[in-house]
Amino acid sequence: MAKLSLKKLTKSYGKVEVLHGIDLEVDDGEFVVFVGPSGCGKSTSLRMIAGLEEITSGEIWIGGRKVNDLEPKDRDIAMVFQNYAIYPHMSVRKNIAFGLWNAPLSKAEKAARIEEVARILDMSELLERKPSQLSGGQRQRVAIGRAMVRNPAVFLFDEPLSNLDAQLRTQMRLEIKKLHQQVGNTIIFVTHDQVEAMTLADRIVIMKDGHIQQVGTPEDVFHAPANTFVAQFIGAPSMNMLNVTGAGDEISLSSGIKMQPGRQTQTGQPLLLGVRPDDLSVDDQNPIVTGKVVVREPLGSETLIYVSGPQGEIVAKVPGKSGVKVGDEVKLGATPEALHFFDTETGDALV
Amino acid sequence: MTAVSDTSELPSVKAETVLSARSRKPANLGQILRWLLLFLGGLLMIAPITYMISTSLKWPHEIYNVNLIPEEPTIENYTYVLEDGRFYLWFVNSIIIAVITTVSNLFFDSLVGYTLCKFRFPGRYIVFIAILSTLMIPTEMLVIPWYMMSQSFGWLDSYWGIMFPGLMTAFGTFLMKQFFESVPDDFLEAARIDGLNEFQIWWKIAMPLVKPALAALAIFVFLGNWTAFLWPLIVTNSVEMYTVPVGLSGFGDEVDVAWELIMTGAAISTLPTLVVFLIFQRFIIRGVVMAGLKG
Amino acid sequence: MSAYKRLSIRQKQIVWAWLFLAIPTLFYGLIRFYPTGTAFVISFQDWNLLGERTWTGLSNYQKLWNDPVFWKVFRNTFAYLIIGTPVSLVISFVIAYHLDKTRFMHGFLRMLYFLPFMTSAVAMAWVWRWFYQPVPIGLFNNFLASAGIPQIAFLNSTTNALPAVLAPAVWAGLGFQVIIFMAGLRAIPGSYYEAAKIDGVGWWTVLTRITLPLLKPTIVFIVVFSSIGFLRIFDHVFNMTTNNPGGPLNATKPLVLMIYETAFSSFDMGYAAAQTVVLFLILLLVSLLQLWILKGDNS
Amino acid sequence: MSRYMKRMALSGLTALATLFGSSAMAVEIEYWQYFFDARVDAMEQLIEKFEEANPDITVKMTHFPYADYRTKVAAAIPAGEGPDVVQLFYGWLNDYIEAGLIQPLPQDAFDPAVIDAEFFPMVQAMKRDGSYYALPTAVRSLALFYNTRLFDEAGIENPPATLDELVETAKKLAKVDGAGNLTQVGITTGMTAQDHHWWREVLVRQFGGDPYSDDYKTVNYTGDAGLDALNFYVGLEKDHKVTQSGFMDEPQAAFKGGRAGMHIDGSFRIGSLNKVRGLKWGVAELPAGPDGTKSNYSSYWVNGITTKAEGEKYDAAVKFLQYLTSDEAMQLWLDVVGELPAKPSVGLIEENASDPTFGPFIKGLEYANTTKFANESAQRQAMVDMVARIDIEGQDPAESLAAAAAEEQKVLDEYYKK
Repeated sequence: MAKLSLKKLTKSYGKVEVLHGIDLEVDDGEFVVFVGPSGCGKSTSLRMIAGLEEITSGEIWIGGRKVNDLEPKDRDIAMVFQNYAIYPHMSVRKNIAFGLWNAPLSKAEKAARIEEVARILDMSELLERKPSQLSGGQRQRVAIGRAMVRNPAVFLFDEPLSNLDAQLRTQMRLEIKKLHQQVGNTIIFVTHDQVEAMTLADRIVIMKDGHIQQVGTPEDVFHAPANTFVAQFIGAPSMNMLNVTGAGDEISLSSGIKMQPGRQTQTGQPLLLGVRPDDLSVDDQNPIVTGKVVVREPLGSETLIYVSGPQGEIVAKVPGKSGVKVGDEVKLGATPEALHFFDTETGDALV
Repeated sequence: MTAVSDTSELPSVKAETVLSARSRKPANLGQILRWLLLFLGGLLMIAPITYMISTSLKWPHEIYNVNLIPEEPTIENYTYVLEDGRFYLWFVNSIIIAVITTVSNLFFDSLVGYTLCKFRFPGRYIVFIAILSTLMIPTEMLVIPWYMMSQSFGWLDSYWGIMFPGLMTAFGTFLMKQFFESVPDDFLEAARIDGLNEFQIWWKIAMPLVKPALAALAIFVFLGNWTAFLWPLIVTNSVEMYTVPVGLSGFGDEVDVAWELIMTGAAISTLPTLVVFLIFQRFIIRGVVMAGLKG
Repeated sequence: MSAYKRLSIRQKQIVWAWLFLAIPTLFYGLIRFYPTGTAFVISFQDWNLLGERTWTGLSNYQKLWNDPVFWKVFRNTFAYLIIGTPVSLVISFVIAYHLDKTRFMHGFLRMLYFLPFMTSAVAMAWVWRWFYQPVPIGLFNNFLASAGIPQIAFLNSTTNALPAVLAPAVWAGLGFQVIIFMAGLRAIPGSYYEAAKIDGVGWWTVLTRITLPLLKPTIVFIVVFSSIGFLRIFDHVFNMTTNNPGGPLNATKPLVLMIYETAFSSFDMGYAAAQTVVLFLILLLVSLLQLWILKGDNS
Repeated sequence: MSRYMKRMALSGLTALATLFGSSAMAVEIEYWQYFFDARVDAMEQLIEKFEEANPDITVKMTHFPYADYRTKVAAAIPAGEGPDVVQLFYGWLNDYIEAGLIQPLPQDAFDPAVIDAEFFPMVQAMKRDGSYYALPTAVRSLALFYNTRLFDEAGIENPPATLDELVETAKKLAKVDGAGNLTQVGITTGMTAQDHHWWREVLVRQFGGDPYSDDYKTVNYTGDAGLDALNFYVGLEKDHKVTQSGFMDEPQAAFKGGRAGMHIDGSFRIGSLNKVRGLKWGVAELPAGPDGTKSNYSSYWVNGITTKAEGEKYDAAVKFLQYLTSDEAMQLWLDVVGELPAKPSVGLIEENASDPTFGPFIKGLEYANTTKFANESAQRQAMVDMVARIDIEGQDPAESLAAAAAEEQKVLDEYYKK
């Protein structure tokens, strides 16, 4: 178990730089999730940590060792692939045993390790099967088992749940989390699914276009997004964004409404006001948005309403029993703490 | 194939699905007709082979008669060919040569095909085109340089001399390259992380995944070497080193060819290839199925 | 070893790649390219195989250009390609398509179709030659004669001989193509067919809109290799026409047979080498063209 | 087990003996010929006798399938492999001399004057600049084979003696079915077999011509004689309808199958005809021409000493070749292989000349000619194409003849220009 640090890590394919200097410190035993849209560089970073991709510049340190030029097998890591990469011609036992290829263990010790891992993953009875006789979830478990048996300093997961159906995904997510709590290794987990990121991570690394946008706990990135990208990427439905203009301790919305955000703004400064659908309440005393409900999506305990007004369309999450109907005029407001302000130009959050 | 007992646990085994998806309804008239036509077609396909066997059972004076059943069937030709002690030697020579060449091709063609498919290195495209271009030169043009080479290295009239030109083929390399395309890189990377070196990755992971293609290649190479004629003829000096086709050509001379003996020899020498085919054919079908299942 | 450890991932890949290629490179260099290079050199020389080689510049190529036999042979070679490839493609597909839908004694039927691929070309050429003879020994003409139809001169004809010689070549190669096609057919996921069944489309539409497009890689593979095969056709032609190699008035002579005769009957190695170079260029051109099409297919 | 096994065991023993025995001092020379049971048998007997007489010399024979014997020799020689004494077809001699592969036979052992006098005259084709380069043990000639059963059926008493009789006899022998398809031919034809020799050296001469002039460097059959000969030949099929080119694939197959009354072929056919059960046949001299001219064609395989043989091997090779061209060897070759002795003194002894089978061939040798080929297969092809153009494309014989002559002349020019 060890710390992992990335220092000014870059990656270029020919003349095209796709990763622009990533700096990150991961603590021992931490569960870090890389999240971002496809092409953001998260998988590339992971593969560079694994040693499958060459490092263009920068350094990677695992457990106090610079591993830039080490073979994957010498980096003290294990990896779980998106499509599991379970060898179809070998039994589950052999697949798991492959994780111990280079381990300086006796046959008996290896066998014991395999049994142990199978027990933890609850698949002792599957050991003699071939992968083609396993369900998707079981295959996933084998892939994890193969990684676990190595007992590495760092676990690397490359979108391991994306091939599973929704129900199984939730279930496996839980299992991975439990597993982490049980074994306590450092985990780097790559996904494009923000829910997965939120539910699993100790810390989330949000990436876009080869840059880290923000690093923080799920609460941090949800409640204090560093910029509009993070704000909109994390949370579902996405954060509503409104164009506003600053005027001292007051701002004016395009709808003409004026309100006090509880902070100072420069007069005439164009700003983006972000507010999460969850933070909006109907019939607020100090509405920031008014409009007609055009679409209603009941989710059971909550209902999403899409409100169209002079400021455009925004979405709000209201209690399931609120009784708002399509066509209703609603006034939506939020507490000042729930409002986020961003620079229109840079998209950075204004603190 | 052993049946999978617990079919409820088979959500995504596509190959099986494909096979069982094909109609397994009770036969209707159309299917019976289809079967009959295919059977007739098959009989037409083997008609020349039937005549080969028929001729091998005829006396020389009868071989030009059209009748399929010999008037006086005889196994004299078989006795003659098989009693000729040399035939066994040729047979053994041919088997040794075909087997070793096949193994060599399976090894090297896949190694090169794999390298060309899965590695990125300077010169890769040139190597591929260069190897492919060797398909373009007919053997007839190469035998003289080969002979001179064999002579200066002392390979004449030896197994090695007969085998060396066929130890690797561009056809096999290309075939294997195509099949390795369908092996996902993840498998190889997983093995890399597990600590296998590149050779082990190829041998332990990639090769088993293309087993069926290897079977197809095996049949192909075996057949090719079993029937090779020109080079074995040129490179051998002694009757004891002949292969079956070279030996059989001795049944013809300046003015005459003993066709009934050629037919007999051909009939006998088809047997090993038939065995090889029967052993490997099921892998071919299965193999390409797996390869075709790529993403 | 430590030097190796200092290499980057990419450099290690290069090291491994060339390590794997080391023996094959040596092999191809020595056993294929060196003789090929020799052939190119000899094409500019005069050599009767037994005596000295003398430089003659381009005269072998000039001779080739002015040789009516060469142009006849050139046309024949392309005739084999242009007739043989599509015919064998269509027949083998039809057989494979129906064989694929047949379960009863499937393995046996498949073997019937594959058997010709395994039998000696020399023996089979004789049987076919014999089938083609006129009355009283020719099987085909006996049928015709008993039906009161005039005989057909199959081999002793300048027009019929080429297709007659091509037929056994197609016949012998059919089994291999059928197997490849069946493998390709098996690889098409059944769900496509199920979807089509639900949509209620006819078999023709299924064939042309689903089966054939999805079979494209298989078809391309077969086309590439059967083209090379037909451009290099030799065994069947040679054995079918041993007493008059290349048929009456060169009606069936392909380029490889001309090369063989020039080299080993006339011992004009320089001229044979020039023909080889031409064949090489044709084959390379055709193959690269097809590979190019294959590539365009993938993107 | 079989005689081959014995033969192999024997050769293995001999090899061992050579390795360990006192005969390690012996000179070993290598001999190559093409593989044919009777030839190999005969040669083995000759070698055995030779080695008996010359205990200090061993001869190692290697043989290859006929189909590619020439290719094989051609591949081996440039690489410096090969025999000390080699058997080659007489038509290849020029190539071998030009390439410096064989050396002239020493005049003291093979006096040209003696050979001129003792051998059949056509052997002189092996002489260059006053020296012989190779000599045959045996020679072959053509004759007319006829099926005695079919002759009896058709009520024919004697084989035809002239070309006119040939046509008449053939007419009686030919049979057609209801549809007019030939089911039995009077005489076989096929330029691809022996007919090109018959046409060139026999028919052209019999119609008053000379196929070549200038020591076979110039084609000379374009005149009337050539045209008459050609018209006669194609007339057999076109006018008289007594034959069909390529009937039953190959002429000898038709004759062996009992579906041909007559067949012109070489003496080398005797052996294989003897093996056909139930076939009764006779041999006659080739029919004479319109003016009674007799002619025949002779070919032969010769043995030469390669340039590889030097020193004691050369001496041994000379001795071996002397033995191969001795009277004893010739008679043995005739008995075992059925090929005719190359010397009249052996061949024309009463016993051989009156032999019902060998007789007509041996008599033919007296007036036989030998074509000096520059490129046998190319020159044969010219003949084959000449007839094919008339048969298949309906070309006028005169035109086809001219085209064939031009084609063949090109082959000759190309060869002799060097």
